[in-house]
Amino acid sequence: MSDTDVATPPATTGPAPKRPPGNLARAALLLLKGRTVVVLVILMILFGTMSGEYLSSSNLIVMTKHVAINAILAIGVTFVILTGGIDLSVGSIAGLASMICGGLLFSGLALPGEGTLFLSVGMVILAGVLVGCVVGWVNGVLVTRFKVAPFIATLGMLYVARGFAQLRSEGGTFPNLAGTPERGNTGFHIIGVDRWLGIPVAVWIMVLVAAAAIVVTTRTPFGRQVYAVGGNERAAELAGIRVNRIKVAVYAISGACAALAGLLLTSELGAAYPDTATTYELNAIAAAVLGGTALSGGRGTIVGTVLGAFVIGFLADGLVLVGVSTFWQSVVKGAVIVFAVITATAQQRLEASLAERAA
Amino acid sequence: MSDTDVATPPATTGPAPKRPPGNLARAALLLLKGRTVVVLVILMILFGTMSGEYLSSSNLIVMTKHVAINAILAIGVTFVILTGGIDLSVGSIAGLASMICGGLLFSGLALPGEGTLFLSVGMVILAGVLVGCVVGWVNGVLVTRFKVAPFIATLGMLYVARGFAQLRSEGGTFPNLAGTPERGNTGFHIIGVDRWLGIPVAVWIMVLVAAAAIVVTTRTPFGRQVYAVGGNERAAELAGIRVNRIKVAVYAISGACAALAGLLLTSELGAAYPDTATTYELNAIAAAVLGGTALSGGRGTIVGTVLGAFVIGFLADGLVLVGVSTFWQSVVKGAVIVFAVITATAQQRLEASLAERAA
Amino acid sequence: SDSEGSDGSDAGASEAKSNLIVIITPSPDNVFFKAEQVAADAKAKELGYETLVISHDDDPTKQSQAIDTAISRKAGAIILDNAGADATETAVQRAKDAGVPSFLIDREINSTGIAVAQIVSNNAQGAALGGQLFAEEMEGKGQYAELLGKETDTNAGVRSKGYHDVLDQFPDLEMVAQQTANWDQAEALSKTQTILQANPKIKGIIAGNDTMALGAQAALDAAGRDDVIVVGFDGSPDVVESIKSEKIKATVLQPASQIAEMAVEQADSYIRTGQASQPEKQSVDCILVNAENADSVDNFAVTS
Amino acid sequence: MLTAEGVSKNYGGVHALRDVTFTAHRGKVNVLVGENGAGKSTLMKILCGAERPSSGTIRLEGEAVQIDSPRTAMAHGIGIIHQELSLFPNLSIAENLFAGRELRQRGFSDLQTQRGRSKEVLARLGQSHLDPDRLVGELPIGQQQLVEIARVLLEDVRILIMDEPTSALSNHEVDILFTVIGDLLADDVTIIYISHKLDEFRRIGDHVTVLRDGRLVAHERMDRTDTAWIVRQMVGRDPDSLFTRNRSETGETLLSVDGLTVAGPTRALVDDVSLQVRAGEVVGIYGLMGAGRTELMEALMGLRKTASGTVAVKGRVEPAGTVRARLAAGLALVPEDRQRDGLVQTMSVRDNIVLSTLNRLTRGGLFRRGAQRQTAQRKVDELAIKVGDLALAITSLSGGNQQKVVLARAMLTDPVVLLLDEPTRGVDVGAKSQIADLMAGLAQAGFGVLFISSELAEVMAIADRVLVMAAGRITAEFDADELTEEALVAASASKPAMEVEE
Ligand SMILES: Nc1ncnc2c1ncn2[C@@H]1O[C@H](COP(=O)(O)OP(=O)(O)OP(=O)(O)O)[C@@H](O)[C@H]1O
Ligand SMILES: Nc1ncnc2c1ncn2[C@@H]1O[C@H](COP(=O)(O)OP(=O)(O)OP(=O)(O)O)[C@@H](O)[C@H]1O
Ligand SMILES: O[C@@H]1[C@H](O)[C@H](O)CO[C@H]1O
Ligand SMILES: [Mg+2]
Ligand SMILES: [Mg+2]
Repeated sequence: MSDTDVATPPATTGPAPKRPPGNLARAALLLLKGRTVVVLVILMILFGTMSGEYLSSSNLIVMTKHVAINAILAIGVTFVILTGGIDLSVGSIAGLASMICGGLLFSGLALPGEGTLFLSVGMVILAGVLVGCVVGWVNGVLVTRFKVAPFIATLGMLYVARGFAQLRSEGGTFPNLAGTPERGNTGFHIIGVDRWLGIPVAVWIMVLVAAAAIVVTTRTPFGRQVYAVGGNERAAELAGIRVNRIKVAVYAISGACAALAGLLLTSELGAAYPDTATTYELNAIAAAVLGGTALSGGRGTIVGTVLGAFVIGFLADGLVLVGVSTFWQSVVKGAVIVFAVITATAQQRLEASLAERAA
Repeated sequence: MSDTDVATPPATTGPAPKRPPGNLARAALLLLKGRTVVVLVILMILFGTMSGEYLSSSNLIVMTKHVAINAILAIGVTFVILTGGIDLSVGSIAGLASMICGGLLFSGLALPGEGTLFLSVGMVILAGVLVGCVVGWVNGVLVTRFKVAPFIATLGMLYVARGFAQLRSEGGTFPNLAGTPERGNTGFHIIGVDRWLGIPVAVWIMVLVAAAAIVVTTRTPFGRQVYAVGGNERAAELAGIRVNRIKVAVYAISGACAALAGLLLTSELGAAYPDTATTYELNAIAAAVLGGTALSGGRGTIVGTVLGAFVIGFLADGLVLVGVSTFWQSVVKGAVIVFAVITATAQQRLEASLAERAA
Repeated sequence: SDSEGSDGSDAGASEAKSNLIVIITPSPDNVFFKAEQVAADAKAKELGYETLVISHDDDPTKQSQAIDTAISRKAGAIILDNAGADATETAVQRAKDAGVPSFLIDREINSTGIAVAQIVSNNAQGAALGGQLFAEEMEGKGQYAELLGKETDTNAGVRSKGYHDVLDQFPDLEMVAQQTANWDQAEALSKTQTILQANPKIKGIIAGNDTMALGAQAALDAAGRDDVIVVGFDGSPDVVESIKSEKIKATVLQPASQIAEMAVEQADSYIRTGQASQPEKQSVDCILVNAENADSVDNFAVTS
Repeated sequence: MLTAEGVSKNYGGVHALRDVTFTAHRGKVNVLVGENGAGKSTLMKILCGAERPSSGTIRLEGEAVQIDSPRTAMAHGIGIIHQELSLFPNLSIAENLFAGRELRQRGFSDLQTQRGRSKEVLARLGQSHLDPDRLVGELPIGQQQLVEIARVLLEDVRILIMDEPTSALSNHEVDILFTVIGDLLADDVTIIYISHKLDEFRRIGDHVTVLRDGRLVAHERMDRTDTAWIVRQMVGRDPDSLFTRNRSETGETLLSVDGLTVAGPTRALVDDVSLQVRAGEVVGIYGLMGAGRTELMEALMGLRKTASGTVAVKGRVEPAGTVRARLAAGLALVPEDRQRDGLVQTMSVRDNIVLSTLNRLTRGGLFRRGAQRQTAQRKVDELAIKVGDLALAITSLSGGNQQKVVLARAMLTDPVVLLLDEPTRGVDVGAKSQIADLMAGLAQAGFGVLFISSELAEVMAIADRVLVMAAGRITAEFDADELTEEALVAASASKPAMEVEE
């Protein structure tokens, strides 16, 4: 796909047309670089004027909570895309984790012989994230050891994980995850329902995940190696980077994030159903792309991805809030995605031509 | 993605390990090449023994009819994948076409001023396919002229087309497409419901589409150029092949096939609803991949794709028929997809080592 | 439940009177829900309210976010046809805590005291009617199949039970297949096709709702089987048409529009008085629709 | 007669061509020579519409023509055999030959005729045994190059460009090609012929044009020139003034390779190679393209599986054979193709330099503030890399400076022995001598240096000792004082080399 990817090196698109040198171009470039922010701001002003509530702190908080889920998914996916891969299975992984934890809380762990064991909420959450991690790891192994294209490997996993999610309850819902004191498994609602300092815990979690991801991608060797693998795998190999390890790692990270997102959803609903987060993978990938992550790998930032998630979320909620037919949502969303990528290409071209003039 | 793609040329995976020469390897290769058939046969034997009905002619016919829809979608998508692209929008295009035609048949075309115009069924179908063609063309333009990665361009279109499908009826269903004699628009049921020589018309249509596609891919310059573009785009450029035209064309073809499939679905159901064929794109891609089409482009056959569609369809129906929990379906499907690709890689390796010995 | 009502009222009263009613239903691609939306919307406007119509497509997550929106908009009331009993309660509770009262229609939830009202059609009584007529049409014997609705929807269970309370009394009626088609027309189509394969001798299909009945009928048409009795549930216009053209035998009409209007009226009085005018659990009887009275049916109501 | 007037071409920061005015005489063989990276291929790409010039005009028989795509070039009767094979591995030979101009019959492909014509043209190239239906991907690159040649023979071209058409051909195949060229000349076809093989192009050339560092430096009738003249024009000055020779004392043996063999598609790519590199020594490997030198380097670095043989650094055998292990053992490779194997194009200059040694720049798992910049800056100063801002994209640097960046990364791993594959390919003359100085400097600093070069003048000037490779084997070894061009050329073309791809 990379041939026509946003990251296409300008060289292959022939000599860039000469432009009048200087500030105008630079200004345009600046605008393009910050396009996600620009779009977000425009959205907020637009909807803000259309509906009084839109910018009310209470609504902003609610919208941010909705964003949190997709943002966490998208952050995980970003790691994968940065290496030049793709992860279509995150939605299903979220669903699987949701059902696993739902089961653990609702009906516990049937022990061989005597009775059933109920884990504490902390343990349950840990279990869920672990499951996501393992499923992601399997994706990674398929991609590296068995040389299956990421698209296929994770497409297969999309079906498999969803299937297991449904099998966990034969398609049913785990209705009540409140738990009971005597079972010592109360408090699952905390992560999805409760607030701390007036901000939903889910949002705090997103902030933590984002912060961690930012540090990892920008301040650690691992993060840099992720970019290197995506930028030029052969060069990475020659530079002594363990390419396969890096790849497996990013899929595991993506799986873990997906699971976490699934748990937040579940906690918010107070019930676990097998279709949790169906097709969320598309939203997550969309957010990453909107944020400027290139599917060809090597380019992109966590901050961008989070902004992308905000654009998608604030757009959707805004349209609902002002009572625009919800059907326009998908139209607008699709248009915005494509538009964002087109501007990304524009940016690349502009940068290239500026570089050329600089030389 | 191509780095780990099934089509990775053996050269880059390092010199293939030496194996004891000879027939065993060749036999294995033969088996691998025919794997889709092999899997299909195994499935039929398996389910045949489990349920008497499975291999009854009537059941085979029904299953084949189910296959027809996905096969037609997959054939279109195969063209795109052969050029190294991807089309995620086929499901939505099918839905859009369904709603357009549903509207034309149910409420007709509101003319400026006097009354509404009702087109004949033939015209309606033509209109639907045309719409698909145009939407596909837009995909192609985004990919070629605006250099948007196929994954993104068609992801955006996935949302946009679906949105318009819903907007066409504000989410509602066009319940009755029978038409009336006085309106001269009866007979839409023919393509989806009726039979000819005991075989559903839908199946005949699939056969026609497949035949046409086979001829085009194997016997026309255009077809070979599609393979050329997917095999080595730069070289195609240098060989004077109009790469962009080819690309636009394949997306248009894919769109047209998608629309056709959508109409068959609609005719069979006797009603048009906006969610027609949601997520079918995944099934279509899966079928192509199962049939041995490489996502990196240049490798694959229509026959393979059709076989892939048969495997997926016969598997799903079989599981239902023998009363296996439907949830196992997704698990098995996912596993089969991944497995198929792993064997594809195995085939490539084997071929390489054989070629090496031949030389 | 009164005490519950007044609880809500304190919360409600503490807010400035809101002029917004939020209507949340499953996807309008099922006419039944379209009718609910239209009726509720019209009634609310008639009573001078501003409305916001959202469909959750039977996705509890979407529903939860829609309810968040209602809360943000400080809605006076929520009219809700929910996305599954179990996955709904938390969200409705959240609305209540925020002082936004919910009026459930069509589908119940398992606990009381969270919503101000739960107005549903009498599914048990309706199912009895449908089952009775199905048994008669089948002449008390032969193979039949049942298409179940969404497991997460209490109506699915209630109706199935209602059917069987009648049908199981006929020893010669044999159910050879029972599959869920999730209220979905397309799914009903393919499920019926496979059922027909496994059981060619089938004489009747009884469906939990009308969209599934239509799907089943489509499958029968495709298979050229005009000898199979189909009975649905809802009384949707499309099925009524089908009955007139002697395809589907009968359906059980739910007064969808009426229920929606009732909910809006009660919401209105609650907003004004801060009091629940009716007990929480309310049910409206259903009416059997077949060839006899099909002509007098219009938009989920019998205009005799 | 074809003329390119005042043609210039920039790639990002790289000036591939600077105001070149080139003339190809009608019905003659116009030879174009120049060192690697001189701009030959770029000029040809412009003539055949594969690239558009940044400025300049092209004239056919006097009048200016707009060649903006391969199609228009073909329309003007210009055909080209590209240096880097541009074939479709997934298609058959016949389909490759007719790709883009398939024969039609009532709209359908006329596969029958295509096969027939393919067999003819293959026979013309002495490949009658090749089945036109075979997949090109299965052919050894020697035969792939012949397919590439056959492609143009099928068009009726008036101007035929051949960019290093013989790089993977055996001498026998080369002879066949030359007879074909003879026929073409008889039909008044103009030929532009690019090659690095002096003996070869002196055999058939009528005119010779020399490019250096993107500029046209000489144009002459072949019979008015001699080898020395051509080499002088190519290199620009007397080789020895250009390159500083390493004069340092040689010490202990740092790298010793014993019986190294790499299996290959057709034959061993590296065939039982043994060699030593001592401290303070600069060892060159000379050979024709396809000799297996890159494979040797890649095997040393752990990039290729070795069938047999041992690699010992500082007397300790390194068994693991992974890139990391070899890096740790003290080897570092600067690859031949920096775009493909060296640079991470999406990264900045700084990030490219420190890529191999990230873990040294951390405290508590996180990068130390400024550590990367300081480290990178130190190397930039040390190697005099021309770059304004370390944060600039690597692609904005010129070829030579890009090469130095890769070198800087390698040196940061504190190697004992540096492996340099064509370190001066595609860099301008100035940068060349700088890189040569660096190599000498490294030797003085006690490193061992093993480098590949295809340029006679260069190896002869820089290396203390030269190993010659042909067809995967080491066919000769010379000390600097006993070196002669003739000896080198002879050894590189020795018997095995002729067997390549046969
Ligand atoms: N696509 C490209 N992007 C950036 N730089 C390029 C590109 N193609 C060529 N160059 C640079 O342009 C210069 C000339 O390259 P060119 O291939 O024309 O040299 P050449 O004379 O053909 O060398 P050789 O003898 O190795 O083929 C080199 O410095 C090369 O690095
Ligand atoms: N992809 C390939 N498939 C088959 N044979 C190959 C391939 N690449 C190289 N070879 C063969 O392997 C041998 C070594 O090739 P290579 O060009 O790397 O040698 P080299 O001496 O490094 O050439 P150069 O000096 O141009 O780097 C040659 O016989 C070549 O034909
Ligand atoms: O009662 C409604 C209708 O039957 C609808 O058709 C499906 O959902 C049920 O809850
Ligand atoms: Mg060249
Ligand atoms: Mg080499």
